[in-house]
Order: sequence, then C-alpha cells, then structure tokens
Amino acid sequence: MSSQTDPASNGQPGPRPISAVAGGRASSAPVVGRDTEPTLFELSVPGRHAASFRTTQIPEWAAEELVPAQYLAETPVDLPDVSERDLVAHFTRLTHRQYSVDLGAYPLGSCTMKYNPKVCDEAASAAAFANVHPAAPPACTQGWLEVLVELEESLCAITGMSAATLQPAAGAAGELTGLLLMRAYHESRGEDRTRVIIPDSAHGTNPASVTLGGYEVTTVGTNDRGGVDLDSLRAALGPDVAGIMLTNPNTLGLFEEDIVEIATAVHEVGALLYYDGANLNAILGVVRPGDMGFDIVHLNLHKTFATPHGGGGPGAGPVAVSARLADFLPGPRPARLDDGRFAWAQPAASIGRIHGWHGNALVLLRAWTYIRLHGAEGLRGVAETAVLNANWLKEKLRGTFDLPYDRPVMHECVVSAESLDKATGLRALDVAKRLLELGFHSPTVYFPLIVHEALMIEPTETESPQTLAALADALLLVAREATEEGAAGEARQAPRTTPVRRVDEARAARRLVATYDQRS
Amino acid sequence: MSSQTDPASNGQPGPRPISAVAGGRASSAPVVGRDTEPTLFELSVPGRHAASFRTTQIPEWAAEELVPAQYLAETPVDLPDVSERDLVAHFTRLTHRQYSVDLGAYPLGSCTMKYNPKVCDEAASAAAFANVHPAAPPACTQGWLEVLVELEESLCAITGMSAATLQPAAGAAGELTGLLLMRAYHESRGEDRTRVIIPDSAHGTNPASVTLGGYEVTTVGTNDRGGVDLDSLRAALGPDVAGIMLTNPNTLGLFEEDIVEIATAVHEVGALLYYDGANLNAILGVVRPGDMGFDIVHLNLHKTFATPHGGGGPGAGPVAVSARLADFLPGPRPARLDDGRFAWAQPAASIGRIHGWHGNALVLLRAWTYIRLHGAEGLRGVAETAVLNANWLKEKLRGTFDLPYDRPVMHECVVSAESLDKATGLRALDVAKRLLELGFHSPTVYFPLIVHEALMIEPTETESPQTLAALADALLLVAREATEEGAAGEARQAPRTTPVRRVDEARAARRLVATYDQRS
Amino acid sequence: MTAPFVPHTDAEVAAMLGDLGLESLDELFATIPAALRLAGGLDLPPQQSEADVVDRLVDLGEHNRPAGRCAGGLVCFAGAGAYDHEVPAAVRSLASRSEFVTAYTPYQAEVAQGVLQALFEYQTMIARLAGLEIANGSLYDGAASLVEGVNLAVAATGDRRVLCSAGVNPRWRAVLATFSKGSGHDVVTLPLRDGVTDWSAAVARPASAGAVVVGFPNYLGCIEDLAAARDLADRTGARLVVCADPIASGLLRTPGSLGADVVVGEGQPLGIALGYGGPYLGLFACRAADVRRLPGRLVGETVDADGKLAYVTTLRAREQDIRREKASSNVCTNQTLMAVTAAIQLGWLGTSGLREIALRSARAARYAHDSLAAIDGVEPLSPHPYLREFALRLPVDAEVAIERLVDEGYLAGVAVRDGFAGTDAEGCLLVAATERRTRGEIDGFAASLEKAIR
Amino acid sequence: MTAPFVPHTDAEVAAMLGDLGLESLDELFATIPAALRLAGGLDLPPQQSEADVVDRLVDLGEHNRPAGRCAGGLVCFAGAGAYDHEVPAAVRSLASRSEFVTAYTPYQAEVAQGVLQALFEYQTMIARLAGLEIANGSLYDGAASLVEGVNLAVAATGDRRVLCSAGVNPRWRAVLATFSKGSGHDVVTLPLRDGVTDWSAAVARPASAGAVVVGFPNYLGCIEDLAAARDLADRTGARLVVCADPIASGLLRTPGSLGADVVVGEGQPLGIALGYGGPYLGLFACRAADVRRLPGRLVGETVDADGKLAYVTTLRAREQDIRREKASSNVCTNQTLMAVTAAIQLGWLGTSGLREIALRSARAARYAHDSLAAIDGVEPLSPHPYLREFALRLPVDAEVAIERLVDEGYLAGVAVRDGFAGTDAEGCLLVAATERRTRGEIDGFAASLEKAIR
Ligand SMILES: Cc1ncc(COP(=O)(O)O)c(C=O)c1O
Ligand SMILES: Cc1ncc(COP(=O)(O)O)c(C=O)c1O
Repeated sequence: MSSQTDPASNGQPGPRPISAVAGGRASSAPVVGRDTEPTLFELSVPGRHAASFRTTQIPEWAAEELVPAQYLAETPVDLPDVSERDLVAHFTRLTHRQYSVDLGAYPLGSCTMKYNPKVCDEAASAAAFANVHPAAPPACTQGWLEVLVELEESLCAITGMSAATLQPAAGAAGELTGLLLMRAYHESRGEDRTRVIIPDSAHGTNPASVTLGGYEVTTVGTNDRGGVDLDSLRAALGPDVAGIMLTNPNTLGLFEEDIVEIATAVHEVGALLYYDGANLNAILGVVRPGDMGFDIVHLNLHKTFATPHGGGGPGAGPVAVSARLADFLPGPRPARLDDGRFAWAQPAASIGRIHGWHGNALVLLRAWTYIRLHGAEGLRGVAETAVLNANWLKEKLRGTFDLPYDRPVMHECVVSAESLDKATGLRALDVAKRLLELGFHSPTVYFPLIVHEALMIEPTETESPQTLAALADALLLVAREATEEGAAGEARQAPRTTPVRRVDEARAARRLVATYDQRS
Repeated sequence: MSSQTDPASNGQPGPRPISAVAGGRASSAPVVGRDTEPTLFELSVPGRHAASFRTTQIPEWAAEELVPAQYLAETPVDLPDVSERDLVAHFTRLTHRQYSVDLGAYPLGSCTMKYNPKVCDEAASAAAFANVHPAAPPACTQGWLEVLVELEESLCAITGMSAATLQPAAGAAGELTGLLLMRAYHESRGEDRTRVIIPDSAHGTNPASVTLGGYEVTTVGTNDRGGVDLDSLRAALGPDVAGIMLTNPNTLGLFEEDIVEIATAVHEVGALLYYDGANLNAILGVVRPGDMGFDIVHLNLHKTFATPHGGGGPGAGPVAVSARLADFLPGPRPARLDDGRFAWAQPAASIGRIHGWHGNALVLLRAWTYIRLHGAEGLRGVAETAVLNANWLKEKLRGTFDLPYDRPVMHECVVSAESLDKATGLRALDVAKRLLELGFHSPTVYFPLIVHEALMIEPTETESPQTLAALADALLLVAREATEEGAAGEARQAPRTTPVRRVDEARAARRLVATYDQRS
Repeated sequence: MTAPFVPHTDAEVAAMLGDLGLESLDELFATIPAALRLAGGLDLPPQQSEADVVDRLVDLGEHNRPAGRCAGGLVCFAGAGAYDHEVPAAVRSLASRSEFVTAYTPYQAEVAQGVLQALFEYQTMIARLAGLEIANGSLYDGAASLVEGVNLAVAATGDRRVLCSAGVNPRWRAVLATFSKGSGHDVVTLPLRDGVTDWSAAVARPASAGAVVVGFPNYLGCIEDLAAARDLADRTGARLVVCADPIASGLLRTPGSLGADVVVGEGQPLGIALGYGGPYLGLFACRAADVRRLPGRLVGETVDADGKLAYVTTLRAREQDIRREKASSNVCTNQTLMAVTAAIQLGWLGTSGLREIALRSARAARYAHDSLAAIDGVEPLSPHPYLREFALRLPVDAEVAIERLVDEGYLAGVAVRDGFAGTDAEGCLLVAATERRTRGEIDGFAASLEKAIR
Repeated sequence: MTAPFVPHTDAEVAAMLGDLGLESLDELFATIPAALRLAGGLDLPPQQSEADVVDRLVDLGEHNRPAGRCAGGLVCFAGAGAYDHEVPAAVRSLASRSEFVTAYTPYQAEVAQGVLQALFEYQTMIARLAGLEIANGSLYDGAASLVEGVNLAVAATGDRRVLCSAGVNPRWRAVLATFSKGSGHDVVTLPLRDGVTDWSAAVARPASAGAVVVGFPNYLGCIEDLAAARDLADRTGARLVVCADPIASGLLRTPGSLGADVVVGEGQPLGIALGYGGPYLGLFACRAADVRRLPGRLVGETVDADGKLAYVTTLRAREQDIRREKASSNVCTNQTLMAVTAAIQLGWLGTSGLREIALRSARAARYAHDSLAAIDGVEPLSPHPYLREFALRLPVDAEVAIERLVDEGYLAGVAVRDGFAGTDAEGCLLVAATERRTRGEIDGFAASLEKAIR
C-alpha cells in the first residue's frame, strides 16, 4: 500500500474503539507493495516474547543470591519484545527488500560475486563441524585440523607459496598481517625500513593497512597501458622501502605485463612484494603469484573461492608466504604430524596471533569444499571462463562506453561514462541506478579512482552468455536513452521499482541517526 | 524492467554479433520490477547441467548391456538443461513472486493459516527421521513408531475418541476413510444404507467424498441462526441413512448449538455422526467431538496443528473413531507392546490400507512436535485466542460489511459485501484483490455458498491485535473507497502492485495451455 | 508460555475482551452447551520448551536406523517404491524456502505466481516423462494416483471391471481394493509368471473392462511388456493405466509412447526424502482428451489485466469445491510442495542427469544382482530384464536375512510377502540399487549376506 | 564437469571466442609473460562430485567431538570467549535466507534495504547492551574489536600508552600485541590479584595513558570493579575500553552506565554457532562524540527521492575506500551476516529472554561451581563474584583433567595457560555454564571429575 494510506499506522477507527492495540505495529506483508517495513522496535509490545529454554532442574536462585546487588541492573536492557511469528515475518520481509547473487547477476567489479554452491552451506552447518568448541583439545578436533591443513596446502599450491596462515578474517586483515610479516622479516635482518609503495589504482584497504602496519605510503602512478609506471617505481624505490603491494591483474582488470621487471627492481633494493589476491579468480591455474616473484600473498576466499559475502561478511583472508617468511607466520598453525595425526604448532619467530581463535573456520571449510569440487582442472576452467566473460562483455560495450585502457582484460573490465557524461549529462551513478530497475545489480562505480566516471564490471564465470548479453543490452539501453532523452530522462529518475528510490546519502551523514533511539 | 523493453528477450545487438547466445534466456533478477520470469525451459541450453554423482567403481556397462534394446528410448526425455546457478536463481526468483504466511497475515477462512513454528521444520528434516526407509523392519524404526503411537494417543485425547489411523494424507482422504468405516460398520451389522446427510454449508470435499464412498448425498438446509435446520434434518433421516457429516463450528464459524439434539436424532435411526475436523482449532481443549456424540472424526493437521500447507500440500488427515469402530480402522497401525517396544498391528476387521505406506509421516512428526510444544494448556490457549481474534475482527467490521448470521462466532467470521455490492457495485472479489495490494492475503471469498458475496475471514491465533486492526482498517478502507468513488475506483483496478495484475481465469480454461509444450 | 505462538499479552487480551463486552475468555464459548464443555484439561503430555522437545526428538531418533552415513545409518538396498537416490543441497535449499513451504493453495493467483509457475513447469516435465500431454499438479502418493487413474478409466469407459496385474505394487493394490468398496469397482487380478504378468488367460477370455493396470517396471523390478497390456486394453475397450517409475523414463521408452492412456506413479525418487513413507508425491498424467476427468489441480497459462503472461489454476469446474458431489475426485489439499521439489530436482538432473541416474542405478543393480546371485543357495526369481530392482530367493526367509544384515549395517531389501501369498515370489528378498550404491558397499553386502544365510 | 559451476557449453565458449577473434582459451592469457605461465596443472587433490565431497566431509566429521547431543557429542563446559548458548530453529532459518547470505556489502542502498535495516536494528540493540549511543555494523571478532577500540582511544587521546588488565582474554591481548608492532602502541599489563585486576600499582603511579582496558566479566569469569577502572582512566586522561560479555547486560549494569567510553566484545553468544572459533562477531560501541573515529561500517537513516524512510551506510568518509591511508581503520569486509544473526537472536530473546539467559547461566554456573568445589582437592581460584564462568585449581593439570573427561563425554573446560605464565591462575581449569546445562549434566560432570583427579 502507498505510505499515505497505511492502515497499519494511521488506522481509521472502526465502530468499536481499538483499545487493545496501543503500542506495537501491525505486521503484515507488503511483499507486493513498496511499503516501509517497521523496525523491530516498532513491532515490539512489552510482555510479548518468543524465547523458551531447556528444563534444567537447577535451583532457581534469585539474581541477588548470585551477584552482589551493586552490580545488578535496576531496569533490564530494553530489547524488542515480539512473537516468533512477528520475528519471522519481519526478517522474511526484509529479505524481500534485498538483492542477492541468488536472485541474479551481480557484476560488481573487484568483488567476484560468483554463485556460491549450496553444498558449501550444508558443509558449514553440519553439527560435526559447526558445533565444535574452538578450545577443544586436538584429540577432539582431528577432522577440523585435517581440513585446515589441507586447505593451507591447497592454497600454497594455488599461489605457488611455501606456507600459509588461515587466521585473517578478511582481505584487509590479511594485508595487515602481510605488512607485519614484512616488518618482522626486515627487523630480523636488522633493517629498519619505513615506506611501502602502492600504485594509485590500488584498493583503499592497501594504503589503510600500510598505515596500521606502521609504514608510510608512497604512491606510484599508472602508465598509459594501465600498468605500474616503471620509471616512477624505480624512482620511488630505495633502501628505506619495505615492500610494494600489488594486485595482479590490477584493479583495471589488466595483467601487470612488467611484473618480472617490477619484481626484480623491488628485490634489488631488498624490499618484498606483496600480492593482494582479491583478483586471483582471473589466474587460477594459469599463473601463480609465487612464480611472478611475490613473497607474500593474501587471498579473499569470499571472492575467489565462492564463500558467500553475507551482505558484507564474513570473509576469510589467508596469507601465504615464501619459504624465507614461513617462520614469521602467525600461530598457532595446524600441522600434520609424522604419525598421520594433526596438532597445533607455533612457528619459530611468529609475529603472534591475529585472530581471537583460528580464523573464520566455517568460511575456511566452505573454501575447502569449493576447492575439492573443482580440482586443478576446475579451477583453471573458472579462470578461463571469468576472463572470457569479461572480454566478451567489454567488446559488447565498445563504441558506447569509453574503454580507457583498451587492451584485452582479465576477469573484469573498467569502462567509463565520461564521454556520455559530457554529451548527455549521464553519470556513472545514473547508469548504476537505472541498471537496478532493469533487474541487475550495478557494477562498481567511481573505482578505481584514476578512471573518471568509472564502471568496473566483473561478470564472473558463473553468469551465462545469455545473462551477459542481457546485461550488455541493458547498459546499451541506458546509454541510448540518455542520447535520446538526455540524462534527465529515465536514468536520472531511476530507480523507481526498487523497495526505495534513490536515497539521500548526504542527509544521512548530516543528520546522523544510527540507532532507533536517535530517531527524533 | 517493463515487458516492452526487456533486454533479455529482445536485446539490441551490440557492435559485435551475439552469436554465442542462441538458445536460452538470460537469468537475472527483476526482484524489484514486475517482469515475467522465464520458464526453466526457456532458460535451458542443451549441454548445460547441474547434476553430479557419487563415484562408485561399478563397471560402466552400456545401456544395451543392461536392458534389451527394444525397451530403450531412442532419444532421451527432454528436460531443462540449466546450471546450478540458474536453477537456484530461477526458483529463488519464483519465491519472490509468492505470498506466504511467513510474509504476513493470511486470513483465509476455513484454512487456518496460522504461523508454523520453525522447530517443526528442523524436526522434519533431521536425518534420524527423514532418512528412514518405510519398509525398514520395526527394530530399525522404534523411534518413529513411538512418535506415531504418541500422536495417535494425543489425537484421541484431543477429540475424545478411542482409536485413530494416521494414514490419510489429507482431509479429503480422511473423509473417504471415514465413509468407508461407516460402510464397514453398517455392513458388519448386516445393514445396507444408501444415503449420507450433509448441510448446505458444507465444504465441497464432503459431498465429493460421499459419492466416492458409494453413498448418495442428501442436503439439509441452514436455519436462520446459521445452524442445521433441525426440522429438515429430522425429515431427511430414515433407516437408509448411513450418517451425517458435520463440521462444528461450521463453515459459518458458528457453533452448532443443537448438536446434542442432532446427535440424538441421528443415532436414533442407527446412523453415525462424522466430524469434519477442519475447524477444530476453535475448540481445542474446550469441547471434544467425542463428547458431542460424534463417531468418526478427521483432523486436518495442516490446519489445526500448524504443519505448513506447502502451497497446496502436503497435509495429513488422521481419522479417530469411537470404540465400536476401532476394529474397522485401516491397518497396519502402530502399536505399543507390553514390553514397552513398538510394532505394527492389523485391526481385526480392517477396511484395509488407504495409503501406500504409513501416511505423510514427516507431516505427522511436525504435528507431534507442535502438540508437545503446547500441551493441554497451550492448545486451549490457541482456541481461546483464535476465537477472541475472530470475534474482535467481526465487531470491527460491523456496520460496514453485512453480518448475515449476527451471533458470536468461533474461530472465523463470514461477512458479506452484498449491501456494498448493491450500493456501489463492489463485489467480494474486488475486496479480495484490493486487499492483496494493501499487503494482506485475501479472505476466502464466495464460500460458504449459502452466503452471497461472502468473505470468510479466519485470522487465527498467531496474528496480533495490531495486525487484526490493520486488516480491519484495510477492509474498511476498501469499503470507504467504494462508497466515495464507486466500485470502478481502486478496488476494480486492483491489484496493481502484485507480480501480475488481475488474471483472466476464463481465458485459461478456454485456451488450455497446461504445459510448456502446449504453448503455441 | 500459555500458548507459545500466541502473541497477545494479558493486557491485550483483557482489552479485547473489554471491547467485546466480555469478562473472561470462557464467555467466548457461551454458545457451546455447558454440559458438553470439557471440565478438566486435555489429557496430554505436558507443554515443553523448544529445547526440551528437540532433546526428546534426539532421544527418539536414536531408536531409528536411517539410510545413509549418519549415526546408526544403514546402507540401503530397500526399494519397493521408495528409493535412496541422490538429493543435492541445492534442491533441499530451494524446496525449503518459506514462500513455498508456508503458502496456501494458489487461489489468489496474483500473489501465487511462484507456486503456480513451479507447478506449470512440473506438469510439463511429468507429462514428458509419461509421454502424454497432460499432467496434474500432484496427488497424495503412487497409491492414490492409481486409484484416481482407475476412477478416470472407469468413468471414461463406464465399465467398472478393472484388470490389474499382480505385478502392481501390492500396497497400491490394497489401497485400490479399499477404495473399491466405495466406488464399486470390480478388480480382477492378473497373475504373474516368472515375475511378469501372464496376459494369456485374460487375452484368451477377453471380456469388456474399464481399466487394464500394469507396473512398469513392476513391483518385482521386471520390465513388463506394455504391448501386450495395450493389446488387452484394446480387446476389452479399457483404458491402459500404467504404474510407472519416473526414473525409468531416463532410459526406457515412455509409457505414453508404448500405449498408456493414463500414467500414474510414485514421485518420491524425484528428490523427495525417504521420510518413513511420506509425504511422497502422486504422479498423474493422461491424454488431452481426458483432461475434463482429471483429478485434482491443474495449472494453466493465461494473461493478466495488462496482457502479461500469468499462471492460474484452471478447469476448476472438475473440482470438489465447485462440482461437489459430481466432482471428478474429492482431492483438495494435495502434495504441491513435493511437486515443486520434484520440479527443482528434475531441473537439477536435466536431460543427461535423468539418463545418468537411470543408467547408474541399472548398473548398480546389475552388479548387485550378479554378486548376490553368485552366492550359494541364492537364486534370482525371474529371468526377465530389470532396471534397478530384482527379487531373490534365499535359503532362509527374507525377514531373517534382513534382520541379520541390519547388525552388519545393511538394509538388505524388502521381503516379498503381502499380496503375493501362495505365489513363487512369496518370501523372496526384493533388492534395489540406486546410483548412490558403490562397489564397496555391494561387495560388503554380498559378503555379509553370504555369512547370514549360512 | 570441467568447472562444475560454469554454465557455458563448449559450443558457447567456441562462439564467444569467435566473437573475440580468438581460437583458444589460452589466447585469453596472451598478456601474461609466457615464462610465468604454469606448465602443468595445479597440484591439488582431484576434482570430486558433490556426493563424494560430502562423503569425505562425513569421514572428517567423525574425527571431531562437537558440543551437543549428536554423534560423538560432548557436554560443553568450555567457554573462554565461546559459549554453548541456545540457538532456536527460527534464528537459524532466518539467518540462512539466501538474500542475507549471498548479498554483497550494501553499497547500492536501493536494493539493500533488507541488510541495511537489519544492521540498523543490530546497531540499536548493541548500543543498548553497551549502554552507549553508537554501535557499528560489526568487526571480525572480539579481538579485532579490542584492537580497534584501543586504536580509537589512542587516536582520540594522542597517547600510545595502553594500560591493559591481565584479566582481558589472553588471546585478545596477544592480538593487540601483534598489531601494536605496527601501530606502535605501548601496552602495559596490569596484574591480577585473586582473579581481578589489581588497580593499586597503576593508581599509585599514575602516568598519562591513551587507553585503560578491562574485561567485564574478565577472562577468569570474575566481575571487575569498573569504578576503579574509570577512576584510573580519569587520572591518566585515558579512554576506558571495556571488553564486555553481551550476555552480562541481561543481569548486570551496562558498561556504558558504569563509565566505559568504548565497549568492545565478542558477539558469538548472540546466536552464533561455536564453529571452531569463527566466523564470530566483533561488537563495537562508543560515545556519539567519537563517531568520526568509529572503525568500519555504520548504517544511518535517511529518506529516498520520494521522502520515504530509507537506510544507507553513512559517515563513509572515515572508511578506507574513501580516506585510504588516513582512514580510521582498514576494515572493509566485516561480519555482517553474523550481525544480522545477532539481531535476529536478540529479537528472539527480547527483554525478558536476555535476562533469562543471563540468570539461568549464572544459576548453572553457581550450581556447577558449588558442585565442583565440593570435590576434595578442588579449589576455586577467586573469591570474587562471577557470572557464568569461574576458574578452579585442580590437583592435576587442567589439560590432564580435560583429556580424561573427554572419555566420559564432557568437555570439562579450558586450561588457563597462555597469557598467565607465572601467575596463580596458570594451570587452572576455566569452567563455563550456560542456560543449556542441566542439573543432571552437572552432577555427572562432577562425579566424573572426582574420579578423574583421584
Ligand atoms: C582489490 C582488493 N583488495 C583488498 C580488498 C579487501 O578485502 P576485504 O574486503 O576482504 O577486507 C578488496 C575487497 O574489498 C579488493 O577488492
Ligand atoms: C471444512 C473443510 N473440510 C474439509 C477440507 C478438506 O481438507 P483437505 O484439503 O486436507 O483435503 C477442508 C479444507 O480444505 C475444509 O476447510
């Protein structure tokens, strides 16, 4: 129902007074309309509840008998009081206001939003794994340890590295881990280096991690082929450089052609190469970071290895290293013993823990499952198809969108709406919003920062040629509309068929309301 | 996207030919729009597939080595060939085109669309129950047999009967079972009776079952208080009457006040009383069919006992009977042995099997769970609240909709749009369709047949007072709109925000297309 | 926790009663004669919390021996109409989406396109497996479909005589017999010889009949000669009703292409859990000419007010809610969720997957057949071709062998007993194999059986 | 099955290559220097079907001993930051809805209102539990939240000195130490006495500090005196960072009301599976004044183009994708699905349920404490009040007792070892009880422990 005639909130009184319904909001389902869903707080009616607990036969001591009164709260923390029925209806309705991979294509560049096999969900919810306490002694967790050891081995094989840690909970945590490994390495050699080099096309987590790692960022530019500018790199290198962070293919979707030269130059000054593995999907089974000369690699399992993104997490960001760095890895690490059993072991010069337990274990189990389902051949097929899809899509867009670095791409392509903007006023953001109502998630926009009006499109290998064609057609349609009607037309009005229309981001920051209690 | 500009189906060719996408349809997600979802057949591309199988090491004989060639198909049956990704996206999108209890109120009269506790879903999917083969010997199914025996006992306690069968897969199957029990009973007494009496307000399955049971239907009328007309009942009774089928409360939501007189009159001619338990929700723990004089009772576990309706099934329709009918029950029946173990047993004069195995066992397990979660007190609370809700809602509608039998109701109320129709042209169907876009499922319309422009509203006990108020407000809004604008206004146009607008039912029957292969 | 899923607070109940001018909940039931009202509470086990009920279910579950690799699990060689086929996570996940699970029958088509389209796709796939034009939106189970198929045949021909092969699932035959007491069908059983129907007697004395019924493959696993069945149907003027295994259509010619008028069957092998026998899925397909006698729900295509493609239940005038005592069937609630599940499973299988599952099952059955028949004292009942199931004569009663093999971790099969009294099949062991059975499992089974019958 | 989830047929691949003017898939990688390209395939275990992988998982799972009533299950008395609380079916069911599971970070707010609103509700509930105004949309786990909390405090005060109680979870302290190598924090550990922080030394020699950090309750289960901690923070000019157990807020006064400036914590007890330690949920709350230093994602309210209420991620200028090396944190992917799960669980609990769970856990802990302490040779480490966890000194090493009790079906607790070397707590057994522990389980545990340490 439209918000003006919402009978739930401003009901017309019937012949009898509605005395009973003070407090609380109606809970019904405009699955079909564009109505606002009340918050759980608005649905709440004190006295309602859903919870129930096991019968225990334990004496029912009063709180005062258990804890000194000075610690006890006078009034309980106020939580929403709802029935199980309203709880279920509320969150089910929220899912009907949410796009997801399972609903359709999600060509967000740099995010690798591929299909997540359902069997991985079942693996991660099996009691034999999901209910294991993290402090249970190794004798009680041999199955888990074997999974972790095998996963480490597989990730080393895939990256061409010697050893790995599974503790980092996401890519950024992996980056920081990698930088601390770099620091430990240099310190072990009595060297105090202060700078880390990052290309200007890098993902924001890279520079942020460098700062947290206690280093200064030195940015190097991009050459006209979309790669690291070798001259400025050489100029930036020096004995105070601890390392360089690269993603390859880079965020333009381009393979860093000069990687051998880069590696040589970096190693020559005694610095290390860090590989940001967010884009590993492109090169699975084709080329390995270790073979390119990288010393430290983090992987985003929630991208390449299809562990779902959960609306923003959880992920997992294991870090693999070359032999000379293995002793510095965080610990404890899962280890295969000579007798075939498994245990925890501490690396000789470990930088220490970087997770409260062993990492996002159930995410790791999903990745293990995914790798098993693929094998070497399957993973190479993933990369081949991801790259095929990206190139084919790029060719479909040629002539309508700008191709700022017009070379064969890897798993994603960055196109630009700059000319369209100039000609019609159509901005990348408008394209994104119009795509939403055409039934697709939008590509990543305005990243990488070095491309104006960037649209970063990563179709992934699990989208069919038909879906690619439809996506291309939709993008071309948006451009055509703008040419015909000007940007003030369809795209500027978009989206109109989504649960809400274009949101006012500035207002959210200006008048911060970040909890229900801050609502005025 | 609107259907006119569907880039999926009529893509604009890009600068490169789309040679690769012949066959198949795009699979993306207009979750947000009102686009049509292609069928699985349209998504199909020969050669694609999702399935994989266990490695078995069994010799890979060719089909011809296993089965004589004359039996073998020349061409395989054509099924849709899709990737797991498209399979998941397709059916997930279909769920976004579907209303359900978990999304909101579903006040369909006679259907008892209450909330289905989630724990029952887990019970029914636990391997220890869900993976048991129905022919496994009793030593391997003691847990199952205990559940079935306990459920039978509980249902007997709830209905006030002596023994039960759990075989019937739904209410209608229960009815037919009951009629065959009636037949067996009379035949055992050497009597050949030919007629079964049914009130004109009865559900359609009642007369249909009577025919299949080999009886003739005699219809009796409804008196002006909404009950069975005692005079016409007495007139209809005779030695050729095998029984009467009643639901109490009846389909008007009214308790049959004269039930004692009816039972006496029916029993006096040697006939049996059959209780259609579809409305049992109203009287749980308040009054029992057995105490009212009924001889045979079927229950709709998918209504009263909250086993979900599955979009049309599965259900379960156990039948409970008084002591004198126990020997005729279908068999085998689960039995508790003296040593505390459980077994299958055949009733002495069983009418035979009425299900291929033991009934819809996992549905039965859900009902067992539901009864355990409630106990006696909880079930009575269910009935009290269901009745409270229905009466309160009815009072809210007073003065706007007609109340054809204006008495306190039980679990549902039947109101009529007859006056509104006369005054404004607003028909019950229009009310239903307008409610859909107001975010509610519609009530049952045009049933029972004896009320013109009937709207049969069963809120159930799991809807909150707030939801009831909102539903009432929505109904009153529809009436007010009609008064102000005439029926040609909002309601006649409705629904507009649903995945499809008002469907042309007549056309479907006129030009039957019941499979994709019949599409022209 | 009076009623755990009722939202109302005491204050709300009091206020609502006040609105109604009532003082207590009891007064809501004033129209019920006082003498009838229950004095005490119901005699039921006490109310329990979710956690307590789950605990009890775990206790009870420990007394079951399910198929599969879980606690107490058995390697399953039992079939007899219920098969241990692969069901992938994707199918389980999709079929348990709450929009499918908690919807009612799609009477309001505008908000039920999800279920309706899934049923339309299901109908298409079942019609193709059957080799006929029309399939309905499901019936309770194979047995119920058989009864409805015979009802259709009898109604269409006006002849109550039903010639039913003894090779049809004996439990389904029992259900047919039960319901025939109401419908008055005269069911004549055609005996088997060597595991397949002996058509000769019936053909020799052809009388008119309403239905000829045969299994394909039959209960003992044998592939029947549908040409002979069709011939008998033609001679007697009957409709040919074939009880078909849907998996068989992955390898064999479809029943429709072999002359069936009506195809009924058990849909459990299409992605549905063994579930101790239910909920399963009654498959039903017929010729377009018989559509107006079709039992149960049928989904058709139409358009909405904007001319957009839409789905809706159609030809409703056959159904009980409209036609009442003249309806083609009394079925109302059916097994929609199972039909949706089957549609998803068939989509998962695809053309090649259905063939694979049939072929792999047949290979496993052949390997099991040969391994078991090689054991001293074990004899196959029939020399006729089979697909994934076959009967063996053992030197001990089948029940004894089954009991002994449970201790070794095998569910050896099903004893042929009810419905076969006095025939050479009585007491045989009916063994089924699916694509899930491995060589190791079969070798282990054979070794254990050899020990068990010594 | 080359790549099992790739839809493309060979023909489609060939056609697409043709469109690109390529002849082989290898040519797609022409820009990669030939010398680098992998000659053979990756050295990985072979590709397996879903069924085979599931079989292998079952094998591996049999080598685990999970908490709970499943095969090989243990009765769980282990805590130390991960607790065996009740998670109902409704929460599992909702949290596994694929729209929540398979969405990305809600950058396009118009199609992400589901996740955004759930996070807004989560933020509200966590802020209330913390007793502070602002909570973020989650961090990786309790340890990560501690690090971020200290970073905020240091940034806000400009002082790198961190006074951290030895009662803070030793694994979190280890993580703080690791990351301090990068951030340069100078972490000073404040010792415990009798299980609670000994504030005297620090108070006696107050220097300036950026952060005072304390557990509430602390790792050994004891309820710390937050007034003393606040006092120290005031004297040193530090922010008070409290590592709080969210369940404690069901019974105890909130850390915010007791003076905390930043509340960090582990959200696992709020509906999240033990999961061998992850994915868990980093709770983070702070005062409104510090919101511009908040790490990670924050959801705020706004309106859409029609003026309708909408949710969106806000104050993005703190975040790494915009602020890069000057960001308040490097966090990008966080634990949103866990935050959504916690919101659902807290909705299931409600006001009374959270209190119940805290109270019932405290009762179970008291009952276990008294039962175990009654055993000859077993001594409680601390006389101070505790909530649902406490440490015991045993006559044997805790590891030995744990090992022996596994054989009896109990996970007896966690050995106090790392981070407590040389203290009186070293070698103690840390025992936790939740509302799920029954009297029977505790009695059995006590009896087994008595035997095990004899
Ligand atoms: C190129 C790149 N690097 C690093 C990251 C950070 O990974 P995470 O979000 O897992 O912290 C991402 C993803 O967001 C990325 O795309
Ligand atoms: C009053 C009444 N009787 C009988 C039935 C038939 O039950 P079922 O649909 O389970 O066959 C129903 C439900 O549809 C009903 O409402």
